[in-house]
Amino acid sequence: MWALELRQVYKSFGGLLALAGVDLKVPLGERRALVGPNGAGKSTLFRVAGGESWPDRGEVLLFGRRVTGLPPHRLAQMGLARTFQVASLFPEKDVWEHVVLASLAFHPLSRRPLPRRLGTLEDQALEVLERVGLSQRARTRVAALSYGEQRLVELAMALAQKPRLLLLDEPLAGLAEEERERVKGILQALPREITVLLIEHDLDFAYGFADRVTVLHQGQVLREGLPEEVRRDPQVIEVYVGKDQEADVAFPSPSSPHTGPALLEVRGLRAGYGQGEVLRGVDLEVRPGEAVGILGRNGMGKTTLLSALMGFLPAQGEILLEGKIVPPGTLGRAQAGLALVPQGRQPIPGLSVEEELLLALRPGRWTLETIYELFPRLKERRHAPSTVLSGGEQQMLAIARALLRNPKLLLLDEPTEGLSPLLVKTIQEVLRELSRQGESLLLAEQNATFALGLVQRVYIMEKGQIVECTEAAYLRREPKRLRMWMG
Amino acid sequence: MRYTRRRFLKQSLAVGVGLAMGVRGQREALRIGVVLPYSGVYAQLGQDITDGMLLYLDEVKNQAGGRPVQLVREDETADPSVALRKVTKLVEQDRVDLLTGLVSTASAYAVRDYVHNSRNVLIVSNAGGNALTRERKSPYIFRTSFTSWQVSFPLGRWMAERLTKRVAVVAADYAFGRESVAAFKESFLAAGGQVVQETYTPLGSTDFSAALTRLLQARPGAVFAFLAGSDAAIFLRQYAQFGLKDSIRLATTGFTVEEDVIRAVGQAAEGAYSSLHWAVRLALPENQRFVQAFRKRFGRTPSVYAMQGYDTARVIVEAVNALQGDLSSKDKLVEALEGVRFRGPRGLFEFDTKTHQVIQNIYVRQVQNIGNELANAVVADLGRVRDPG
Amino acid sequence: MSRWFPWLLAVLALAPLLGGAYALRLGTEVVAWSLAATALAFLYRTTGLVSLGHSAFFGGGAYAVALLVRNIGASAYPFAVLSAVLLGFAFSLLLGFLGLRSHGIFFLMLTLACSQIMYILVKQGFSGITGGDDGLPGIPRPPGLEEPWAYYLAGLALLLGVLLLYRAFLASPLGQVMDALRQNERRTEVLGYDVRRLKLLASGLSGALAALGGAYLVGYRGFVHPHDLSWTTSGLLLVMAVVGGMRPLSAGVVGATLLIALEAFLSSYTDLWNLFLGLFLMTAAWTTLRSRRATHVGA
Amino acid sequence: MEFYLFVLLNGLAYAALLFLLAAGLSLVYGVGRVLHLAHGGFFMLGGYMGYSLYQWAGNFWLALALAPLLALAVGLITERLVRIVYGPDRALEQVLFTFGLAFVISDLTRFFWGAQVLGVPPPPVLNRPMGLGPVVYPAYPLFLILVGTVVALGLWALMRFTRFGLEVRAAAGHPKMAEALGVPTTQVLRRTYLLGVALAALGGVLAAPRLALAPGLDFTMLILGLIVVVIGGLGSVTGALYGALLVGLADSLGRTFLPQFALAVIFLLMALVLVFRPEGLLGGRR
Repeated sequence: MWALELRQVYKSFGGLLALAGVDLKVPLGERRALVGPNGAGKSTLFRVAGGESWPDRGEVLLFGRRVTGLPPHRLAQMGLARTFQVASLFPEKDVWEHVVLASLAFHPLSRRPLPRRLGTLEDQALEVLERVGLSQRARTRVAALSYGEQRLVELAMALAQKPRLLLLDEPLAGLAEEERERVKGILQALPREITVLLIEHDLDFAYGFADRVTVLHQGQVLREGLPEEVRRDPQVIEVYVGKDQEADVAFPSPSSPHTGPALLEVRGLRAGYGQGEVLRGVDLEVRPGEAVGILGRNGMGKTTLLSALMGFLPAQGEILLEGKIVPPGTLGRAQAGLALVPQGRQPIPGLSVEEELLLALRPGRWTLETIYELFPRLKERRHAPSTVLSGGEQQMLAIARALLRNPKLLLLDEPTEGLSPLLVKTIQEVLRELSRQGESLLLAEQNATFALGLVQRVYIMEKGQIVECTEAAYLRREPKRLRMWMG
Repeated sequence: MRYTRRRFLKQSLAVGVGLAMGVRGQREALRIGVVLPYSGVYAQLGQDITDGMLLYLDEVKNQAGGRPVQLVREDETADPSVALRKVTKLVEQDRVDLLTGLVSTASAYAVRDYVHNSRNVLIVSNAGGNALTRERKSPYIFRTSFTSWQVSFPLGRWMAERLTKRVAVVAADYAFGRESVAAFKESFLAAGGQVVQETYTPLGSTDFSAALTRLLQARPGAVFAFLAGSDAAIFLRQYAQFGLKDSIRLATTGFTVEEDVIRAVGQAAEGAYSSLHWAVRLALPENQRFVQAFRKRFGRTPSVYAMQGYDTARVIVEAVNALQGDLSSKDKLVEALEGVRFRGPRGLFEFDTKTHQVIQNIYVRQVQNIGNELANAVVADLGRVRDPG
Repeated sequence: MSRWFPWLLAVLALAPLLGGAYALRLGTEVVAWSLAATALAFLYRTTGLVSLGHSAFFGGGAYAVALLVRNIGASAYPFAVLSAVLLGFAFSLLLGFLGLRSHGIFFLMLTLACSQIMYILVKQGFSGITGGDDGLPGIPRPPGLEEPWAYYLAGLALLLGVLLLYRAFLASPLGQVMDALRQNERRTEVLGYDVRRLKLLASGLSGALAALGGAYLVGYRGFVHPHDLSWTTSGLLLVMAVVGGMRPLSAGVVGATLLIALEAFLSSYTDLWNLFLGLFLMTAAWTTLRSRRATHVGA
Repeated sequence: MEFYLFVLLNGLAYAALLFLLAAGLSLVYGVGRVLHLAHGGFFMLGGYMGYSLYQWAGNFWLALALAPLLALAVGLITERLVRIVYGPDRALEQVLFTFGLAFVISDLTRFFWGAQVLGVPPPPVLNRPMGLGPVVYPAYPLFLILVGTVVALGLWALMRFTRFGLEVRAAAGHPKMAEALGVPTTQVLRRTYLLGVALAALGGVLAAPRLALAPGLDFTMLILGLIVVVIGGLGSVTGALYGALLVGLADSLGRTFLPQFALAVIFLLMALVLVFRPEGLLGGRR
């Protein structure tokens, strides 16, 4: 009997097909890891398995019973518990109340309208908090916790539900080193009766923890098997890290060593969501005409860094563009010459392709014509609403409209996310062309090979800090060194 | 607006005078509690009635039975429960000697029980619901305005005899409207008339084209309409726009084509017949004097509501004069009020001792262009009308 | 703030007893409106839903009691009040069911629509039964509570009881769950709570409490009028709850006292009292924003 | 047969007025997530200003042109006030603030123009019934339908083909990304607010000859405006247009066949739409 079974599940949002016929069977008591690059459909699969969104086609079975279309609380009653990638908690409640709420769900007391000391439940809650190491924070309001501590509350709530099937959505992301070790310990110590389905980008832990591993790519199961086999499978590596390009392709030798005053200088940048501190003092710089890469595994703060640069979230620290302090808001920075190609492409609902381009257009080198030459596909699709474009087309649109800003510095956040290898190739050629024409680029990317074929200098990011700054050429020569960081 | 500030000053002056008199050991001021709508949809009626009262009080130098008169004003608002609360405040906190006012019938019904049980004298200066004179009358409640029956009943017979036997009815769907239509039909059908179509429109409608379209279909000899305030203005204007003004004669009660509505719609009201207990051009000496005095004092033509305020003040002053200002006994005050009889702007004014409702003449008027000014000219006097009670 | 607050309430509550009939009447009206405003605040506190249609239950409860008592007689008061509360519960449950999928401004407009349909039906639909827009006068006082001060004290006790029950409910497990529901509906459902059933329960209780307020209102006033069902009554109830802060236990009571006192005081001194009421609402919104920004907690 | 033509024309004339009122209401919500409950006040203000201009100039067309500009001046002041409540998840404060502002405008209007019922006669050329084939129908409502269509097309073109329209739709669609592409969203919100105020005032002036100007008109129109935008879907001009047409026709049908319950018909329509489409006809598409 399977704990969780997905049969030919399809799910699409607007133009994007997130799940394209997924089959998944997780036997009782098994620990299954679900891995794959960003945008592969992992979170969508979790939402479908958890009953939060219903599949367009296909069936979901929980402990052998058909549950497609049932509301989430019915699934929870059958023993399913889950944590969320972005902590989803009750801002006005204390930590211990969260855990009590979790264990109260199926307790007869939950329907009691008169006050009652929940003695036993409270003790159990404190015990669970002890396990996750939050006992001293039990009486504090959850809004005052750090980002990592909030993720621990998520885990504590899931454990308190005494689940038979546990869905863990990146439990280690955003945790401090010491917290990561504690969570790893807890997960390892979970009783074997609990079936676990885990999404985690820390592949070392994922492969170590799981009995079997399923690799998801572009909404389909690419490979499934024992961790060791899957890890060495060349197909998986290529999807993750990019094909090991031999040194055959002549890399564009940088035209001239980039000297002179820095275009962009960042000193001691700290930022995060709410109390949680994701960026812990980042220093970097980009010289005019240079293409710089920021590499690092997922969840290390690459997107937070670019969002902070663009002013999407409050941040402390100094950001200088051409020696001048950038204005605080997003609008000011956009006018000062920063342009962002955001993660997930973010098309603007209600506008057509050409309208988005016209909206962004600022006088300068790039004009509508030159953009259409660079992206002929966009010219064909220019009257289509931007939200119904395919993933690749939306990516081109995001780059095109950023270029039409004629920015001083182009920020790109994981432009290859969820794209087919062929599309990744075309995007790389386009970006190389831009770099050759002297555009300054700051590229945050998980696909190291893609980035290395493009940038001159590389920063490696690990848990919200820059840990390494080297020449891209050096990393190209030393794939071992690269893998050490990228895992 | 000028009036508010001036009236406010005027008001405080009256209080000042009243207090001053009080201080010098003279008789204590006669305090009259006035509950009228000073905000919301009926604010204009409240103001007209108050101006009418102030005009008469000026004429008697603010004296009644040797005592200075003091008006204590409260806002009735559109909510009957607020009206009841204000009446309680006036009686228990401001210790007024008697009450007057009330524009909306619902508010009158709301305060009726309290006023009756606490034996306070109330002189209603507008609310026209029939019940206040019939099943829910009270010895302590008088009315100087009208009952919906009084205004509409005589018109029915007159229309059947003089205009047409085939009539279509359009009325606002609220108690006042329905009572007026019932009274109209009572006499109209009795005189051999036939009602070919009845349409009730919600109070506060902003568009009558549908009702007018149905009228075009029914092809009546004439239309009897009962609407008030902004509904009347919209209806008349659309009645003209639909070309009905020239093809089908319109008859209403006076409220639908009062001077303020004529000012708002102008030509659209021309030719409309209406029945009411007063008209601006009523050729009575008392009326001419009243209209001139009001125009001089307030710079605008008085409305029927202003006339009702004027008469109400006179009723109070004459009753208090009859008692030489001694209001200690409620029953004596009721008797004095029953005895009030005078020739006012509307003609002979007297109370029906059984129902404490005014007995008055009802006139048929028509909006005519006299000396390039549109106004209601009297075309017939339907004689003394007494509410059956 | 909370230490001396109960004492202030006690003084305020007993003041009308010394103030004579008008103050008593004002106080009784404050109690009735407080009950209904607390009901509206309760719905927000437990589900996050904001209603612009609570006049349907407030006025509906008043009409139910009025019709029953007028026809059966004053002795039927207990039965009338009980059935009013049950009707309030049932109608609000139905409205809650209809609005299960809607949120924010759309739920607000759904409640407005339902209450206005009821308003028009009472005003014009069944004027034979409901007295149309003249209202229903002549409603006797409940036996034993004819004296204004007795009626006011009974109301005060009722209000106090309701607030204590509300406080106990908030401290109860079920109350905690519903408070969580307001803060994060999705998370509450994923934890295993049937969110739909909780929202229906909250709607029902809120409707019942508002109907109770209506029943208490009509008991002393002696008449009921379609204005009690109009959208302006719903608007006033909502403004009372919001001015009271929506979330705290005393939101309804504070809001009702402030608004009724303001309206009673202002309208005796100026015709433009709505202008000052409007300015008061604007400043109230501005200060709540400023205080919220000061204590804004991330997350 | 022409009876149904009348019902249709009455409905369309009413829809034209509702559209002018609702367009601004919907756009301001779309761009700034602000529910402007004082919008009915500007409709009434436009009517009263039209009345005074007509009294002063004696010419309806002049009044029609100038009133929206006058209302715009008032709009500049109130926009500065409403700016306090701009921003996300402030629904309660917005309701309180704009509801208060509506009271202030309503009383100030009564203070300056008094409480009488005021009217503006339709311009002479339109003040007579028109022959429509075999049938006679008043000219003014036809003029209203014409103006309504012209304004609807104008707004559609403004949204589709101008820079301003593009920025409005971008700010409504994805405010954060729009700002990253250089769209000054607060500026856009200000201009949308003023456009909404001018449209509402224009609606008020056009309505004056058809309806009567009296205290209470603002809140009556506010309720109708909210119904239109909620039925049509908040946030876009097309939403306001669909809503206005639906409510206008439903109202006309209601008045013809169920005269007493015309308003109830509209509320029933809105309740049904909200039960089956909780985000209005056009759904959440802002």
